[in-house]
Amino acid sequence: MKPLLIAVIQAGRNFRYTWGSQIMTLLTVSLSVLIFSFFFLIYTNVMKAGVNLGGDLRLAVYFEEEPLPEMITRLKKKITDFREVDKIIYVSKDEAYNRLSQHLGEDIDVLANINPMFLPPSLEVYPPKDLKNLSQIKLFSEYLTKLPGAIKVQYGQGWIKRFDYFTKLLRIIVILSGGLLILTATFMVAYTVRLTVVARQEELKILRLLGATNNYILMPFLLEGLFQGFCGSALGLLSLGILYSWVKDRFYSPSFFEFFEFSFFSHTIIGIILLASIALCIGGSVTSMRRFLKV
Amino acid sequence: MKPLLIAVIQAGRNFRYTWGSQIMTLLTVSLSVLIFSFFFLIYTNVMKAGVNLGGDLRLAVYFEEEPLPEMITRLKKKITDFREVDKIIYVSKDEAYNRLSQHLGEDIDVLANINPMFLPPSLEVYPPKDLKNLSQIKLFSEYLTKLPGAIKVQYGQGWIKRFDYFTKLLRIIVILSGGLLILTATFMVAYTVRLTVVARQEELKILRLLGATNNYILMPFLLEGLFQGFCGSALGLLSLGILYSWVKDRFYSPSFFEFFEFSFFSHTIIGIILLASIALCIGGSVTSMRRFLKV
Amino acid sequence: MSKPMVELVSVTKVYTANVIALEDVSLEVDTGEISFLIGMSGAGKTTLLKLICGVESPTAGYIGVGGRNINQLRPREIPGLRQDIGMAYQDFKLLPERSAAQNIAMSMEVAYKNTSTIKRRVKDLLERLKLEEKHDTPVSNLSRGEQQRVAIARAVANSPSLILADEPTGNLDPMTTEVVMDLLEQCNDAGATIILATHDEAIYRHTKHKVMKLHLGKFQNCNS
Amino acid sequence: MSKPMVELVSVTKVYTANVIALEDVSLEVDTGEISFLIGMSGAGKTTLLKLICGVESPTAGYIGVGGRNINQLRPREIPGLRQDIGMAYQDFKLLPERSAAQNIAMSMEVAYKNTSTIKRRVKDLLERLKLEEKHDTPVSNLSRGEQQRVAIARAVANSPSLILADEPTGNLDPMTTEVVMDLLEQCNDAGATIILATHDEAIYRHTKHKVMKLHLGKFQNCNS
Ligand SMILES: Nc1ncnc2c1ncn2[C@@H]1O[C@H](COP(=O)(O)OP(=O)(O)OP(=O)(O)O)[C@@H](O)[C@H]1O
Ligand SMILES: Nc1ncnc2c1ncn2[C@@H]1O[C@H](COP(=O)(O)OP(=O)(O)OP(=O)(O)O)[C@@H](O)[C@H]1O
Ligand SMILES: [Mg+2]
Ligand SMILES: [Mg+2]
Repeated sequence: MKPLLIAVIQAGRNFRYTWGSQIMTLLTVSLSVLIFSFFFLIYTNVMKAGVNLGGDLRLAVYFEEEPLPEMITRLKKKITDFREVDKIIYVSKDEAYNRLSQHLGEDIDVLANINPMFLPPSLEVYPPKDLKNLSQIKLFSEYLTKLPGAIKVQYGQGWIKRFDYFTKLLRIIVILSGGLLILTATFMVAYTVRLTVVARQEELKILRLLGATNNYILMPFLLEGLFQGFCGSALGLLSLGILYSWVKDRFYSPSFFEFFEFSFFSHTIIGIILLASIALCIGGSVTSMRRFLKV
Repeated sequence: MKPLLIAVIQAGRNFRYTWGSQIMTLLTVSLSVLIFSFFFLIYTNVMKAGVNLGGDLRLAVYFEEEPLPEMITRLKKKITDFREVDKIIYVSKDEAYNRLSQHLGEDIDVLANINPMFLPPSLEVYPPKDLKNLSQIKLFSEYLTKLPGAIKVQYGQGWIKRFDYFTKLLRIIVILSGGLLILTATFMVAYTVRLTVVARQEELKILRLLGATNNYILMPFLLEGLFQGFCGSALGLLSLGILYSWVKDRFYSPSFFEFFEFSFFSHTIIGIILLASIALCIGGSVTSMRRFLKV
Repeated sequence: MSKPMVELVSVTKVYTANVIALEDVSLEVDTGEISFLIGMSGAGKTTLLKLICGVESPTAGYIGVGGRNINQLRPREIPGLRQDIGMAYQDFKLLPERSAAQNIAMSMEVAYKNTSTIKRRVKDLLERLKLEEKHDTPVSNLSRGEQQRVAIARAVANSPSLILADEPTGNLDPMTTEVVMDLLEQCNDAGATIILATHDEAIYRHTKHKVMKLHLGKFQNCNS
Repeated sequence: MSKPMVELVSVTKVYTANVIALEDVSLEVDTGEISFLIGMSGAGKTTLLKLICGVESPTAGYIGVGGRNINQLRPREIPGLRQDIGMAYQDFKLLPERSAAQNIAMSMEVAYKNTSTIKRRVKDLLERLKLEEKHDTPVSNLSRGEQQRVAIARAVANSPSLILADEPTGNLDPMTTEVVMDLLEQCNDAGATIILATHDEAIYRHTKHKVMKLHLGKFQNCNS
């Protein structure tokens, strides 16, 4: 009879005798995978969220006088030399006035007695999506302030600062809780697997006394680890998927997801999580069993 | 000899024989309390954070023409009638011009050839700190738009909207992870306590056979639960305190805490957490032991 | 005539449909008596002893100990009954990591006996059973025969009025068997009623005491 | 003369400083022989058997089984040795939740025997030991004597060339003892060497086989 077949039979038999603790292990693995992947999902999405928020950023450089066209070209070059940007738009006094009147709409008459030339001309700089860090923005803005003829740079400093802190806070929370949770999950899986082995230590000792080879003892545990790692993490990922779509349905509003573009794991990452938890379960049992194999 | 003294001796003896699993239980309780209180702390502080952000809110109501002083008083009354506010400041055209020139500072000459009267007069409304909900702000703003003579209400809509979603997201994360974690913590404590009892089930059975009373069997477990619940949660809270002050030191910058006023638990809440975990540990062991008491 | 210490009337014990361990068994053991319970392996000896000390409950029939129906006791009365019955189990039921002394002490500790009394009694018993050197040895490190003696010591330690010894000499050589039997007889002299299940012919062959023989769950030609 | 199956030369086993279980013990058991190991409780019989099957290692001395020094085997050779030695432990070492049949099968399963062969052998052994009705009963639901027979059945199931039986009849009545002894003798006829530790005088009193007596860890006046 082939050893593998025997191992399968043995694993099946073991399951019949210890299904309670096996299901417990499976649930523990599921819960751990759920927790871990939940935070991983949030972490990756939060990191992206910062980028999206930064995408709306616009720095307006106001000038005292309308610069000459060739001056504008030079200014644009100076800016792009310092840092790559998405685009730069020149807004002349006229355009600024047009914009304001458009903005006011029906209330255009407010401007009736106003000199259309009172608004300063400006260069609107749209930084690239990856410029999301407050200190980088500050640096950029300081550079822009020093451009010849520039009198002021505006970019909603107050709000951006707040946003930056908010994002920072969110990251601290996500990282700390992630760390805490991964600690917990590892602890739980290690503990549960160890207990499963301890619960069967009597059986293992007897098998050793009867002359069982290492293979004979290890194989069923490997199969079990494979099974538990796979089913456990599949179950955990499935729960996360359900949770994810529930949250998406529940809190969905187009404007919400305009800012936070949440997305689920790619197939690759799902595969990696499955493999990692299988490896963890198998590694866990084999490590806790090592001392029995020496008897 | 007094039963209590015997129970203490017994508990001490049990500890000598099962210190491994007892320390495991203690650590589990600590970890669970740490996790739980960590999220509780974040939750309470995040709820407060929303309030502080709302505190900086200012709605500016622009008017076509400068209203007469008695009209201003009536407008103010209309506003306070609709909703309590912190303060309302009237900004006349002159003042608006002054502000702009102050704002521009040295660049005051930009305004040289501008009619100082081009800026519209406005009423600046500072809503109370508890107005932090986007829909409430919108409602308020709509009301303000309908004030006689008002042409426009401004309050940084875009940013506020974003903030609102951001806060919402943070709350979803905190609530979901909190739920997940409390589930995990409960599961862990229950599981560990059950395992401790199972590990000693042989001893309990023998004690029953020898004629031990329920009291004799229960007392040491009660003492153990007391000890583990107390030490475990104390350790958990201590770790949280250390983590808290580490984060505070590490990320401290005055402007950061201007927005997020983090604070630790009050003594009352610490007391409640301690008591709750003691009750949980004792309840847990007693529940898992019940079936042995029937033998 | 005094009331019988142990009284069984038409007791039947069915474990599972096809395992009828005892069938319509009646028996009476007087206070202060020593009785031997013999019979083939699987005849039901252990089952009978377990019924008497209330560890198993009968499928049918009456079991009285000290005149009380033990199957109608209230839950809070059971510990008292068990403290007054000393049972040496066939599989010992000792705690392997605890020392010999601690295992023996357990039966007195649950009765809230005085610590110094316990210590003295344990030491005395260990000496009598020639285990004085094993006082602090964990039971798992004792030889099987030594463990058996610890189990017997625990059964008699609390000076119960009824001692049930299930195969108390199965792992003992003839000399040690004698030591154990001496101890049990001394307990009997001190007033304890003893029921002793055994296979060891040497013990019961020439005895003056009652010998009851179980066969397939029923009594066979008891002498008396 | 054939090579001795078991050979001990000046073997000493010290558990802890003050527990010297065996002291300078030498012994030789020829292939196909039956030997009895007797001695008081605590004399070191179990220790001696455990040394022979390699469960304990000696403090000093040489132990040879089938001509090989078992304390110099490489780790991967140990399972093979153990499969070829059938030991019936004094404390049985059975798995309580598994059925009698499964417990017996274990010793053949670890040797990767054929399933149908295992089934046949288990059934045959249970019948011979009068346990055919207990085929599927969990061992924890068997009487002590029934468990003992399961332990013996497991020891002989894989047809080992060396059988070590530690007190195999301690929980058995004379009739069942005879059944067990018949089984062991059959194994012996089939070529197995047997060492049997026992207290039961009835077994070894009139035997023609070698009787070795241990006393406080040393051999005393062996007959041969
Ligand atoms: N818990 C149980 N569940 C099912 N059957 C049982 C249980 N305990 C004992 N039996 C069966 O009841 C019968 C009597 O068992 P008991 O232990 O009373 O025998 P015994 O006379 O003590 O035998 P031994 O001398 O071998 O100890 C046996 O056939 C046994 O298999
Ligand atoms: N694991 C151990 N650790 C320490 N001492 C031990 C251990 N096992 C046995 N001993 C001691 O070694 C001595 C011999 O034990 P052993 O089990 O060999 O005796 P035995 O002849 O089999 O006795 P019995 O007839 O009672 O089974 C005893 O004094 C025992 O207490
Ligand atoms: Mg019995
Ligand atoms: Mg022995």
